[in-house]
Amino acid sequence: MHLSDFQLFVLITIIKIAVVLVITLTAVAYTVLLERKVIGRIQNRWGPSRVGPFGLLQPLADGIKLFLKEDLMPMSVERPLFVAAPVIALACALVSVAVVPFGATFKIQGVDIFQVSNVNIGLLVILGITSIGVYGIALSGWSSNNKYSLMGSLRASSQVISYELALGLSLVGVVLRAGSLNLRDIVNSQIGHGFLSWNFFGGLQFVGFFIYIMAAYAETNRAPFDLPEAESELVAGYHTEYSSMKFAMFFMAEYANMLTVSCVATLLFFGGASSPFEGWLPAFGPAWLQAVLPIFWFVAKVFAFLFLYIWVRATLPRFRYDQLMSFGWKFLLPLAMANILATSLIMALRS
Amino acid sequence: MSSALLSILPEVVLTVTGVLIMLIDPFFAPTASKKALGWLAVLGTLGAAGATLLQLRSHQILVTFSGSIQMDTFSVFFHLLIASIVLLTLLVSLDYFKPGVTSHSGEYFALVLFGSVGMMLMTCSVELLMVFIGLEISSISTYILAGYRKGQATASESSLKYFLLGSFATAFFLYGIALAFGATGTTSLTGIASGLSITAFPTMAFLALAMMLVGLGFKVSAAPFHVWTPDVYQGAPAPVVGLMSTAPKAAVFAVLLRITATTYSSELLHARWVLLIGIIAVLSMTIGNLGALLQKDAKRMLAYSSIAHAGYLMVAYTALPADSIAAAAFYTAGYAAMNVGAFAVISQLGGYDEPLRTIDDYRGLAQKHPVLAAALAFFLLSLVGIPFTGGFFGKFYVFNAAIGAGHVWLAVLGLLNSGVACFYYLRLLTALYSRQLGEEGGEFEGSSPAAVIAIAGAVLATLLLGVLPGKVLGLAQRGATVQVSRNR
Amino acid sequence: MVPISYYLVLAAILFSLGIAAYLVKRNVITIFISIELMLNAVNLTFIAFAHQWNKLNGQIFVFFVMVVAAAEAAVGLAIIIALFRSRQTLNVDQVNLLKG
Amino acid sequence: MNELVDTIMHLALFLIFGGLAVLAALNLLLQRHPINSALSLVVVMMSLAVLYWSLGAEFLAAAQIIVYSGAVMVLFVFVIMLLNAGEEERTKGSKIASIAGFPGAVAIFCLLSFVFLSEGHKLGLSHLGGSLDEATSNISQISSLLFTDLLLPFEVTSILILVAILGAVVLAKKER
Amino acid sequence: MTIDSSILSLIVFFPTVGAILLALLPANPTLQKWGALVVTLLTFLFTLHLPAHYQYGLSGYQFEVNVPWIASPAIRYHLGVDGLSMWLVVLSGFLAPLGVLISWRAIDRREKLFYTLFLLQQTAMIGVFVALDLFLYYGFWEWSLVPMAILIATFGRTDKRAKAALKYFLYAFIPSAILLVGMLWVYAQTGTFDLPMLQQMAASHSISSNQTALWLASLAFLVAFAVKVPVFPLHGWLSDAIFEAPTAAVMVLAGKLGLYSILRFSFGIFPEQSRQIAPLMIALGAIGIAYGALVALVQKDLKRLAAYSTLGHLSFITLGIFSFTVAGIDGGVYQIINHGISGGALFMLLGALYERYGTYDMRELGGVAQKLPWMVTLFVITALSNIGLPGLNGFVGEFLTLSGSLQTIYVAHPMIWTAIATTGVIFSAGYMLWAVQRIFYGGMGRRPDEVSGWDLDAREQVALWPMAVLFVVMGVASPYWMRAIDSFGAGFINQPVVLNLRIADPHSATNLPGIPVSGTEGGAR
Repeated sequence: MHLSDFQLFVLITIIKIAVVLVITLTAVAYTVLLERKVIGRIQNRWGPSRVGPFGLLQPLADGIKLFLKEDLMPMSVERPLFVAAPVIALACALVSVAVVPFGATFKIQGVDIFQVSNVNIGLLVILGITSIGVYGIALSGWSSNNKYSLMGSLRASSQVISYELALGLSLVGVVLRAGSLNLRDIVNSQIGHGFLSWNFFGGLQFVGFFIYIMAAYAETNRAPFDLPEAESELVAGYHTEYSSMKFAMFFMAEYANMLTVSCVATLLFFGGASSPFEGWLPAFGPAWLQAVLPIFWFVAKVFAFLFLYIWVRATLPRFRYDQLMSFGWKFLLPLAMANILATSLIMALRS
Repeated sequence: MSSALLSILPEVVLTVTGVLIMLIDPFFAPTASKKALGWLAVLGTLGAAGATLLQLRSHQILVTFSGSIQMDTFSVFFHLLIASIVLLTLLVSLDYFKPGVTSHSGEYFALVLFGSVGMMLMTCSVELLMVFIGLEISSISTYILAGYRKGQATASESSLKYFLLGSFATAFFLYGIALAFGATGTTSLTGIASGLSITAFPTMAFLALAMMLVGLGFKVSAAPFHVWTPDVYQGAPAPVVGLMSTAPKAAVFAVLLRITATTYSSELLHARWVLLIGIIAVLSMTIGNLGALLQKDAKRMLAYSSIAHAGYLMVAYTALPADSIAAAAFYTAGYAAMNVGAFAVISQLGGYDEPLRTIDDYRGLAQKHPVLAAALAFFLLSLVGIPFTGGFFGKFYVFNAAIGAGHVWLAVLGLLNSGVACFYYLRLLTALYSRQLGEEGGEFEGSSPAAVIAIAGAVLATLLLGVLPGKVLGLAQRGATVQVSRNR
Repeated sequence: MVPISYYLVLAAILFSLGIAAYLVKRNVITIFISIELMLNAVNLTFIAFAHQWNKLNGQIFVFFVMVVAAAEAAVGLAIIIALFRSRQTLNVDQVNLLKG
Repeated sequence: MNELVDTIMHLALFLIFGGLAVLAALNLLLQRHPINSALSLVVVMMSLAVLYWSLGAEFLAAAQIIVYSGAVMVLFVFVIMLLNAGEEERTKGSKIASIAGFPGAVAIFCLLSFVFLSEGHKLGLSHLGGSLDEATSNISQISSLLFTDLLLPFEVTSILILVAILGAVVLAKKER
Repeated sequence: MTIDSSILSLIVFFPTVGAILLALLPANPTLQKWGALVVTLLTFLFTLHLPAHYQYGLSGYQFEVNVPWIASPAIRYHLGVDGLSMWLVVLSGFLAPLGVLISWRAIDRREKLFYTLFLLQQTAMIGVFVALDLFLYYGFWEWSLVPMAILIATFGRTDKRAKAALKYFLYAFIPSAILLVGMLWVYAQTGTFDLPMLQQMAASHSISSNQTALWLASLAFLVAFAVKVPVFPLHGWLSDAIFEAPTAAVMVLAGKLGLYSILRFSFGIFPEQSRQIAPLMIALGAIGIAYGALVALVQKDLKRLAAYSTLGHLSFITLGIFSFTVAGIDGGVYQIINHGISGGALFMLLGALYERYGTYDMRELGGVAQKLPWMVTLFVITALSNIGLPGLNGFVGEFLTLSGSLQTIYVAHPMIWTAIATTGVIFSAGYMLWAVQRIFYGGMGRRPDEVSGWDLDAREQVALWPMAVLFVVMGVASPYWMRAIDSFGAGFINQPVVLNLRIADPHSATNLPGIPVSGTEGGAR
């Protein structure tokens, strides 16, 4: 059977989507396990260890449990929105993975294999989708018709909106250096002298990185910025009324977002799928190894960031709400602007 | 000085002052008297006026910022006008806020300055993008200023109505720009002017102009787009009404003049445009005056009067090119002087809480405040169009231009209208000089010296524009020649 | 290959729906929302024309419209909040203290 | 062959997302709860973003999503939640408004589409702008235009934003 | 700058300067009164310069000032007087101090406002008479309304004063708006507002070739003036305004301005159209005379009676000037001055009566002749002057007017209209004398019973006797005034005018275009 270019393209793309989706969901599930394990160790306990070897099957058990639980629907909720909210949240969290290049450029039949879609405004797509994700949070709280949920979602949305600014601005330095919004181009701009040409080191974007990482933690409503679900104040925040699969979707969305954040951090500041010794060590091994090795580096970096996430959660206390807001507006935002200014000045001087 | 800087020097001065005010503001206690900031704003405005004079002295036409700004006599004329209006408004509002009670009085001055930056930019832009941004700056700041007395139940309502209808108008204006862009492939007014005569889409071009007219008509409260005016003027603080009934309108009229100038290249388009404007002018005059006849609230009445005046002004647009521009520009100036003055007096008589509402409340005020009443009477007479006032000469000049272009019917309708108009102005005037006193006496806090200066300035301006209009007229006519020669 | 005029008509539909909503709706927030719809329709028109003329000016105009819309939204919603604080209603028919 | 695919895809995109936009706009009109109207508008905006992209304005498509649906509309939803706005009541005013509103809107629609369709043949065809993969981007062109020719509007916009911030603070802050 | 070229500016603006000074002075009643008196007297003195240095026998304008004011539209500051306006200026100057004197006691509060407005009004009025630029003229014309309206609104007698003021203003203002259209149209055609230039153009028929437009423009002018006169049936504002207005204001309220404007501008710019409309105006004049007299006959209120008598007089003048004969126009102009003095004196006396008894109602008055001998003397003289008794001023004017109207060629049967007018004169004698009888003789009225009046005091004597003397002097020595007036009238009638009239009388039509120039008829010469 002979496939036309277009048909081939559609086919490969569908396969890519399926594979990436499965991998992401699995990764999400195991991030949960990782978190429980790491926090357990940090708190001097074991963490889940009963299901499967080293508790490795725990995510499966959790999934089955959540799936089989009764799906409660409180009486006074706004039904359509109540149902739509977790879907929006999860969908937005998963879609952004689509533009992430998780390997080196490797084409089969003219189609890039290690990236679902190479969009020329990839970074903007990620930002856009992240900003859409707020709806999931906002609507869940509002449609629950519960004051704690509402408070949680109000907090979450204002937090997300506020930190989105700092987040976006922190990336401008990187974009300035790369001169493109295409993620692949950004990664390629950090290749040459191993890890020294990564934006974090060579690009002097460490300030940008720190702003990014802090803003991103707030964006994902993770500790120390997990005010929206501050259980001591708001029960469980915006997903108080959710149960079963709907709750699971929020849960997955949160971890998928963590994953995205880590991917973006890797791509923008740490050279993406490039090895830290790129340009210093000659390419070695067969072609398949050359194709797969970058994926290894990518996964390793992402893993490091996920670990950082968990580490931070286990060690840092929660902010107060007004502290959170003033931190974002009065510290991160000006700092991000200063970073842009400094970066552009340096670039202007260099050229 | 670089020509680019020179061409936007007044705006720069105002912006810098505004930012400065915002920077200094936090050093005051929230409810402290922010009079010092007010004086700073006054200084800034004077600086802007000085910068404008500098522009005038350079005697040249500067096109800067890749053709988006055009500094010429026309823009300088409106710059000066806006600066004067803002100056008077600032002086009137210096003592308007009660220290210790009202907060955010520092931001008020900054907003006024920023708003005037927008207005000024509108008058010197020949790029619709710039015009749009200027329009929005001025609109947004006036939306805010309209709702400034948060304690009053009517303030937010006034602000809301202004906002909703203003944004609605913006959408139309934008659609007009989009269609103009579609018809000519450019958003620069000079480009549109040359494109309109050769466009392949004549209907679309006309529709574009009509849509822009709708949008701008809203902003200048021309009928039938006037519905917001009475409510907004009634609820907004009096000094702000003085500002927003003149300065943004002046700016919009300037834009409208530049848009009118684009139609000169096409005979057919110009004829249609004139017809459209003529209809709107007649509607505005009639609806404004008839509406005003029915009002009991003084500010509301003046709101309808401003609709009518927008109508008179639009009559000018139907005249021959050079005449129409000069006449409209001059009328704007005359109208600004008297209207700002009238609202300055009203704000002085009423103070922050404005207890004087209905016309009956104004009864016998001439006995208590003879000078203020005389000033108000003078402004009212100017609004009526009694000779030797700016209002009269403006009207005279406008109708002269219209008749010069052969639109005698417009002049007849317009002047009959002004005859009807004198009825309601005189109602307020006779109330002022009535022997009985109104019931709502209103505690009079004593007029502030700054406001008295402002009122005196407005009286002087109104008088000078009526008696010795030569200088202003000359400027307006020079501005007109610039426009006509560039767009032919 | 879709004729540009299709896009323009689509924009016209959206614009008219915006006008209809503006006139019919009674909740101030919804009225404001319909203004945003109108602005979006205008943006589509701009972009369609920008495509037609192959000029970027139209696209840049849209960019500025977006910025302005954002600023307008901030102010507009602040006004609405201020209104709600003083009047406890969002229905335009009940916002009627000002009349002659 | 490729051109045909292109045409079909483009038409399909236009029909799907244009239709979606119209349906959502209709929904905006017919829904009575403000939050539903707001969400309908979000759908409109996102469909329009796709159409922008199909017209070669991918930067604006992204900006549309980030600025409009991601920030502006979130603000709307936020305020609706904050004020706990309920469904709107049918009042006398709304009846009068619908009598005046619908014909007015229809009239404007007829006028506009008449003009577009009658002069439409002089307008060209649109080509699917952003191609499917690794397209050249016009962002650099946009930005160079923005920072050279249109620098002044760009800078002046900051005043606009400043005014908006000032206004929001002044109006929304509670009076002590 | 010689005195002759600046005297008119001085006369016009001196009262304004006075008004400003008064406004700045403290609101002390005595100070204000004396200040106003001094200003008006000085103004009067200045006006006397005009007849003293007028060069009689010359047609055209004298004491001219003509400097550019505004470049575009071409507006000039152009003042000047001729035989017509010179005496009107003097008359205005003469009446003003009398007005101040008569208000001495009648205005007992807010004197500052009163005298300030009064002086402003004087500027406006004199300005109307001397302005030779249409724009300038229009300015003064409109301004004359404002102080008057405020005077009526503030110092009116009853609660309806505001309404009367409004009525007065609207009546005058709306036609003025149309007048402005007419003026602007004329400007659009000719490019000038300068009256002498326009007159020349009118003479050479170069204003416009569009007859319809010319007609409409002339109507615009005429209607505005006719309302101000007022000509029957446009007199709706008159009786209310006179009824409410304080005496000093009433004295200058009606007549002069409108009639002068007709003579100067309607006749000057639209000579043909004015002649074409003459039949209508003559008819209206005649009807107005009869109507005024008849309505006056049934009035109970003295002020209303005087108001309708005023209407009668003014209609008389209208009749005269629209006859377009030298006698008619001379008589009309003379009658304008007469009316200013006689009518003024009548209103002053009525005002003095009101001060004493607080009413204008004839039924409440009566039999005060013994108490007020000086008053009755002056009243009778004034009444006789108003009636037009031979030997007094009124007779000269009425005689000339009637002889002019008899000769007119613009109506088919001038006899009929003259007859109607004459009946009016007879009726006016009737109501005047009847009023005298009812006020001063007969049984004691209710008010005089309650209030003890007092006779004219020195101030009032000073104010009234000059007038009484003038009645006689102007009746006997009319040529002194006529010299100047005739130079205007003759110069005016001598204009070559081409008429394409459709006049009912075919015999008159054959006389056209030459207009018979009347030589020396008029007994008072």
